[in-house]
Amino acid sequence: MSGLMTAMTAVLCIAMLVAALVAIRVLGDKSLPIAILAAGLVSLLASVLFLILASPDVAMTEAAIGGGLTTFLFFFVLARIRSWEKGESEYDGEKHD
Amino acid sequence: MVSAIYILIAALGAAFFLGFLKDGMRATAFAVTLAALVFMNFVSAGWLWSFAVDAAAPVEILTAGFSPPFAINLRMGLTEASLTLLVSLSGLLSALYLKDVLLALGRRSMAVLLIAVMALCGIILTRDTFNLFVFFELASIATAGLVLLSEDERALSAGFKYMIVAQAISVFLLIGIIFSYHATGTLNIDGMADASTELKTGASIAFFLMFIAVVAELKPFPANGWALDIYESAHPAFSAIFSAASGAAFLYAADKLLHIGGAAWFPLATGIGIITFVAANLLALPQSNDRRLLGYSSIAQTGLVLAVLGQQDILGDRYLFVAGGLLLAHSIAKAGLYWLSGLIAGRALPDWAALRSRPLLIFAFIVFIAMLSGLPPFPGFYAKWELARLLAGDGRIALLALILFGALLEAGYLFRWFGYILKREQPAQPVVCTPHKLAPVIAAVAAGWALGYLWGDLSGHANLLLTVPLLFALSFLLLEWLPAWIKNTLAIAGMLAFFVLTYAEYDPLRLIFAVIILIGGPVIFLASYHEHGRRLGFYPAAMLMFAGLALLIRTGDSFGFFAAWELLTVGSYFLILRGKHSEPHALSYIVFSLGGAFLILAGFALAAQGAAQYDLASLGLLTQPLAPWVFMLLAIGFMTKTAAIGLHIWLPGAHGEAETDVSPMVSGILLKAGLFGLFVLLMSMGKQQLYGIELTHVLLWIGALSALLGNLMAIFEEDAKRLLAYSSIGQMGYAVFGLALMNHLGWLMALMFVINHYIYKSMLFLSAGGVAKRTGTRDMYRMGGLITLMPLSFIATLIGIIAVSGVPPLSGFGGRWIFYNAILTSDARLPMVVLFFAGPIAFLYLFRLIHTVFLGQLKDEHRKLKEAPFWIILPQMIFVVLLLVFAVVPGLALRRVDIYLNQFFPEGGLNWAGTTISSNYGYWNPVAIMIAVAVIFGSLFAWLLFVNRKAQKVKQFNIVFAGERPYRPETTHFAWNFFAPYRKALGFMVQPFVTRFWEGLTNLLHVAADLSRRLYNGNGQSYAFHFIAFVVVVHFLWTGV
Amino acid sequence: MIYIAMATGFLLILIGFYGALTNRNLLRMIVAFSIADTGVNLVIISVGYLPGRTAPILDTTVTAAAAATRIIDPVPQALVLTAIVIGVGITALMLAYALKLYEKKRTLDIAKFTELKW
Amino acid sequence: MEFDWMKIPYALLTLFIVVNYGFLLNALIQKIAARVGRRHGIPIWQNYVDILKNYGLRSSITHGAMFYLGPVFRLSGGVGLLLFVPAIYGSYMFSNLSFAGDLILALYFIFFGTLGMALGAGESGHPYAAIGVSRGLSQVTTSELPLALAVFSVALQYQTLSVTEIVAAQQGGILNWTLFTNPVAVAAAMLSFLGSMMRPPFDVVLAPQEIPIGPPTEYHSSYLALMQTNRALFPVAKIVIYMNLFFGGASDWPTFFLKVFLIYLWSAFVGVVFPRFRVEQSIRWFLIWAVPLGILSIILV
Amino acid sequence: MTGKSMIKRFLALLLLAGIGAMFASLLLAYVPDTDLNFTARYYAENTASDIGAANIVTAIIVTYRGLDTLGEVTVLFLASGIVGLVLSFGRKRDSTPRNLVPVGELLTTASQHLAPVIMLLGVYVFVNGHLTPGGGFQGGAIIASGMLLLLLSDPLKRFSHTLIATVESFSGIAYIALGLIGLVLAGGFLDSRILPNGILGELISAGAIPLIYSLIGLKVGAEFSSMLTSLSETEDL
Repeated sequence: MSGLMTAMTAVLCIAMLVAALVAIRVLGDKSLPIAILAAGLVSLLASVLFLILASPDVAMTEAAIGGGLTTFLFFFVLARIRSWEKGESEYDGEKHD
Repeated sequence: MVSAIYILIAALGAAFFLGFLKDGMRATAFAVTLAALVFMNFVSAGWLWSFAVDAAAPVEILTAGFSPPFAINLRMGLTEASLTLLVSLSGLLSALYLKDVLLALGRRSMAVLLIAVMALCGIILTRDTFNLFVFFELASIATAGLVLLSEDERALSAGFKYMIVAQAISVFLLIGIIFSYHATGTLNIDGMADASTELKTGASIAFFLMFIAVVAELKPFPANGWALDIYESAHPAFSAIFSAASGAAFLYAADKLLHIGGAAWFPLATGIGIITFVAANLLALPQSNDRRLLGYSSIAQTGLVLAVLGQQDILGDRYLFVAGGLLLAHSIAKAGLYWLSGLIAGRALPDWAALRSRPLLIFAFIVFIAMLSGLPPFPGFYAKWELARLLAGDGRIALLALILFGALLEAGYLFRWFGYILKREQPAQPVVCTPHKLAPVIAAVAAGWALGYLWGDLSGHANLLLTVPLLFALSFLLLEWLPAWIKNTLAIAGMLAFFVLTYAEYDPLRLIFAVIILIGGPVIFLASYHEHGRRLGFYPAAMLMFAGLALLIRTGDSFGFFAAWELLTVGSYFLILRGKHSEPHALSYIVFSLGGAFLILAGFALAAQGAAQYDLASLGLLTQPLAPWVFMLLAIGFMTKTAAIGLHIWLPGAHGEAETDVSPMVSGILLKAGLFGLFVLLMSMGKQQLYGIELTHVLLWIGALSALLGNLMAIFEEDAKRLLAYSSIGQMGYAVFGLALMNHLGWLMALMFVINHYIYKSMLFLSAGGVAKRTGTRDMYRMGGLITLMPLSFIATLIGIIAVSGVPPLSGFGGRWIFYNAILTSDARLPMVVLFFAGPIAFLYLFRLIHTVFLGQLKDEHRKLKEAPFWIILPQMIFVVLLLVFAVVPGLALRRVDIYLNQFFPEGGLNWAGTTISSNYGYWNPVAIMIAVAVIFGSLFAWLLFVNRKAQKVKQFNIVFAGERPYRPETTHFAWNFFAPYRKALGFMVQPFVTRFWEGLTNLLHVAADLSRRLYNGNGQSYAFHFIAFVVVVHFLWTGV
Repeated sequence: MIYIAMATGFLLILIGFYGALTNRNLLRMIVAFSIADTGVNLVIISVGYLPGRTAPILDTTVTAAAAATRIIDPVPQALVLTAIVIGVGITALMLAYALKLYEKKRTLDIAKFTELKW
Repeated sequence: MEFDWMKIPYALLTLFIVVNYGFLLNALIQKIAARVGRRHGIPIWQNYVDILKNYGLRSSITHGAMFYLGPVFRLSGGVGLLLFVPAIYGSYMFSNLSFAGDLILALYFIFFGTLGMALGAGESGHPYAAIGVSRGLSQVTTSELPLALAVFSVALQYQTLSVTEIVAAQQGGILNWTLFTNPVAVAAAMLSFLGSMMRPPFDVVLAPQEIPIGPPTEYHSSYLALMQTNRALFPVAKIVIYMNLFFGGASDWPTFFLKVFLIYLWSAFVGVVFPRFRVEQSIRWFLIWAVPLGILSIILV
Repeated sequence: MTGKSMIKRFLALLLLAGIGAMFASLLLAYVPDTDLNFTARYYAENTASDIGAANIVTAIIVTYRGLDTLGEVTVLFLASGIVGLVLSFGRKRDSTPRNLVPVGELLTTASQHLAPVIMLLGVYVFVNGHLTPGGGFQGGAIIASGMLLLLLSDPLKRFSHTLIATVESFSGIAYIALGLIGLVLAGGFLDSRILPNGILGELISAGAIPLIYSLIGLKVGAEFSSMLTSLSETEDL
């Protein structure tokens, strides 16, 4: 039981770290929506981890707010910016390095 | 008593309630906001009253009905009550100030403001670490929101930068809190403090993270770029809150954390604080934007208080007095200044010249910068004194030195700014003055004075605001509406009355100073009658200086002495600044003077060794190894006022550019304060040795070099008043020399110089001032031949220069005679040689003064000039009489002092038999000399008159001029660069090395500041870097140490 | 297990910081900070975890009397709940700022918002 | 030493003797200098002729009050200087008014005339006068310095500032003179002496060639007569101080005349040998040669 | 990648190594408790009798540490208010017309039917907060996601700001009022024991917790909705 849990924890953790690295463009140069999704994924995975750590309240909150609402907020803003820029891809400062 | 929780509830309830109001009901919403704030003030004030007046015990407020640590508790005590009052009051006043903006932006902005104030109160009240975090977040979010009240669009990016850093801060704070919880099993601050053994070790990373996060909100150097951007771009009313209220709340949070961590963490707080204080003040030097400058100053002051938090182990029961004094002075002043900045249209510092149209606001500005600089009678002054005393008492000298250095930098840029206000061109846009914006400023001023009184009361020393001279000086503020001649009469009457009332209290030495100040002052004030109108600002400043002088000679303890010293410094600064082109000179005056004052402060603090009361007389009880250091600090401090060489560069400009009647005051009277200090010092401490060097011997050299170089510089000066100013440096050099001789006659000579210098320098300055007033210039080569037009001024100058040069029969000779007798017993031969050289040089500049102004060729444009105004001539004539009297009967003043000095030097006094004055070496009969000279002179003169009784005055150009007659006075008046050969031979000695040294030092500071402030490159990401680097480096240093 | 979770939490914080320090795009910085926030939450929960115990909810299996020996520390959970909500508030606020900054300058590059400096 | 009324006629007598001696001495020295230059020189009574002529002239012009006062100051300075110093040691008759003050008084009174002269010249409005004053004052600051140092050295040596006591200490043989007991001080003083005698190489102040007689440019007739009187009186008064301080003083008039003559001759001697310095040169000369000697004398005492 | 950004990355790594070292020592020094500390034990032992809530976390959030929660709600209130302020900051009327993404029929219909259900779910979550995992925050977030769905289906739909604001204010004030009642009737501000504790495990139990948590849920839902609408319809502000 506990061995299984540990293994699951380890897998989850590795997945979270990978997703996080994707989100900050260390692993691959992903576009902003992917990054946002990756960050959302980190939250979702974290909420699973919280369940394992016997914290159902936190897990629910993290899933609903960290994973869900926050991601939506990002996309709202992104959509607004996209609608302004009309094809110019200036929003990504990094591209002008 | 209304429970303190209502402070939070009222704000929150009102904020939530605002949502019910329709968008159109903005006025109602504003009223609700104000009402809530008023209520918060009411509650806080009520508690403050009950703690301060009724001495109630602190109250715990339990929430949720459970006791801590299981539920969150709040605490209301004296500190909390004062801080919540500070926070809610600045919130209320800022809300009032923001009326237009809030009405324009609607209820949401009001809600944010309310919550901001609530959150700050929460930070102050709560006793739970995590609750502290919640309020922290509220405060920082509200800050980010309130930045937007500004019309400046750059505020947006400033807010974002802040949030980046705030995010990083909250990460550290949370990690720190949870691990501290793990270590102690509680979130309660007091619980942690009781339970923690681990956190108290100084090695606890958990506590470190928690603490550094709180400290980061205090904008420590260099992780504070975001704060500066906020200060620069935010609405000034918000900056007022941000500086005054946020700073106070976060500082108290840091204090709470230190309560947990205990003494092991104090050095960390002090270290970060003091570095921030010095660095921020340094970086402020090259600032040109007013709000950013104030931001730097805010950061610096917060750093100072943080440093003080780390010193609570030695501050003991004075901790609140010191930290509170500094904090409140800073908060009120900074809030006031930010509110003021909202009234000014331009953002460059010189734009503040707009204030000139509003004397009341100038007064407010003065009050604020005085509070920030820690000048009496404001709380910062008392706090600074206590702090210095306790730091020095515990041997924390380096910290004290850094604090004083930083404070000097700060005073430097603040007073520079004040100079701009009075002297720069007024911008086209006037000050915007609406009642709701004016009220907060005035409230801040009132609060400043009230706290000044309170702190004076709590100080354990005499309350400065209850001293008669200071009250008298301040009363002139209320009399400003009267015409100048009435105020002048009041001033003269007041000073004379004070002298009469206190006459009996002086010993002979002090009596001489008292006479010069309280009788001599009014004589010079006679000259002030020539000014018409109201002469705004003159009398408060002048009377402040005289109040300081009067207090100085009357006080017996070090505190009173230092307070008086600061008062006279400030008063004289304002006086000097009144001169037309005196801006830079007044600045260097105040910087040197405050620097000197800080040395004096350090000296007294060191001497007191922690004792709360310290008599000046106890200086004599000091022993090695402390005594010589105290001696040195005090001596250098006093010599900034006597303008000893090396510390003299402020004097020529300051005295030269001052107004006609101000120059004699600051030269004839003010300089004596430094001499008085040296008298007191040498009387009690005597000779001191440092590393085998006799310090009085060093003083001898300083005196001699001052005399020589002061005189040398005077002869190359084209400006009449500056020439006299340089001459003062030389004269003070003689006096310092005399004191440093440490024998009976040396001191008598110094006193002789005190008296003589007062008389003849006042007279010469008045004469030169009168001439400058008539001719419109002070350049001597532009004058000439004025003897016929201004005979009385000429006579004053003639008598004056004969006296200065020491030629018999006038009183200057007496000084020289005592000098020669005094040095006969001294072994210091080389400095004597220097002084010998200085003597004849005086002839050069004196002759030049009288020749190029009064003799030679009259200029065409001056042909219709009149004699100087009556009121300027009158005191000169009084001085002429005085000089003659003093020349004939010097015993009048000196005899009692001679006897008095016997207690210090029983040997070597003078004999006063009949009219002859004799010493062990020689003798001198002033009456006989005067009669002999007068008879010889008179008979020759009579004879010549008889012989040439028919002589007619010839025309101006009727001179033998190689067969031709010149017709232009300009080409015939040999005046400019009068001593050209002398310059060729000895000009190298007056190379402005000292000026270059100080200029170089200033430039170095400015350049260093200008380079290092580029650290703040405006990039929010860099600021995040700074913050994280700050955490890492501090941790590294901390654990490394 | 608990160390793994805690280490992951710390690593997430570091990754988040790294992302915030190296990405100049405002939105990416915000994303990075939200990852760091998640990491913090994970660390806090790990600190409250006691191996082999259950969630702090009383029911028929975990009675009030036995709770003290059966449940994990509820306090960190309560704190994390608060922290999450505060975090989303700040994220929303930063997003609004980013949006507005973009509207002003048509760029999301943080290095372009340096009018205020020195 | 107290005042009594008899001192006044006695002082006047001293004054009379010294003035006459001064006239003769001036002419004599001038004649010697001329002879050295292979010229014939002036008759020995020439000064009397000049003085009488100038006193006889009535001036009808003046440049103003200070112009008037210039010569008065000048001569008062000379007379005062002479009278404040005892002329003949041990003689009550010729102790003059020395009860009024000591050495310091004499030293400072030297400047009384200088200052007055400078003022009077300034009032004349003539630029050459001002230039002369500028030069004179510049030079005097450094040329008087060695004297002051030497005087102080002597005062230290004898531990008194009273001239009479200093002379008294030198009695009893030539080897008791300061000249031998403190030769360095005397050397410094004698160099300084050169500077104050208005003779070459330090006479650029009066500048007989380039500028018509410097400060007194505008003076004539009785004004000039007063100054000529002073020019006879003042050097002798000054030399009296030197004589008293360094050369044992004089206890009778013949010694007085001889010593004064010899001291005066020293400056004349140097004057005929050396060319003239410019002011800055003379300032440097005094600082480099005379002042160090003075300092040395003070340190050695 | 330019050299400058290389340096930046290197510096960032260097600094984070420093932070990492601090974290590592925290981690290495960390020893899990074997027993609850005294605070936690108090909650475990006394929640049932004190408060009557089965979910101890809820008891802590709503009652024991109620002030935190009030602050937390205020954070959201503040954030939503400021989001509105920010987006109206320095506004010039240069309205760029929005590119409307055409919304599918399916989404529109689904959301219209789903939204009420989702909201109901939210209400369920916060009403049962004292019994089961979940509570006001989670429920509020769920309500907000219902709003979100409606927003997605009709981007131009005007939500009544007045309504949202009224709900916001009402729930906030009611929350404070309940807290005040606690202050007056029970042990202190935000004391939930103003109603009988009831029987552990029943819906109507745990004093005022269900009531308070419901208000929190409403408030949180309103705040999130307000933020979402603000972010989506800036032009109309």
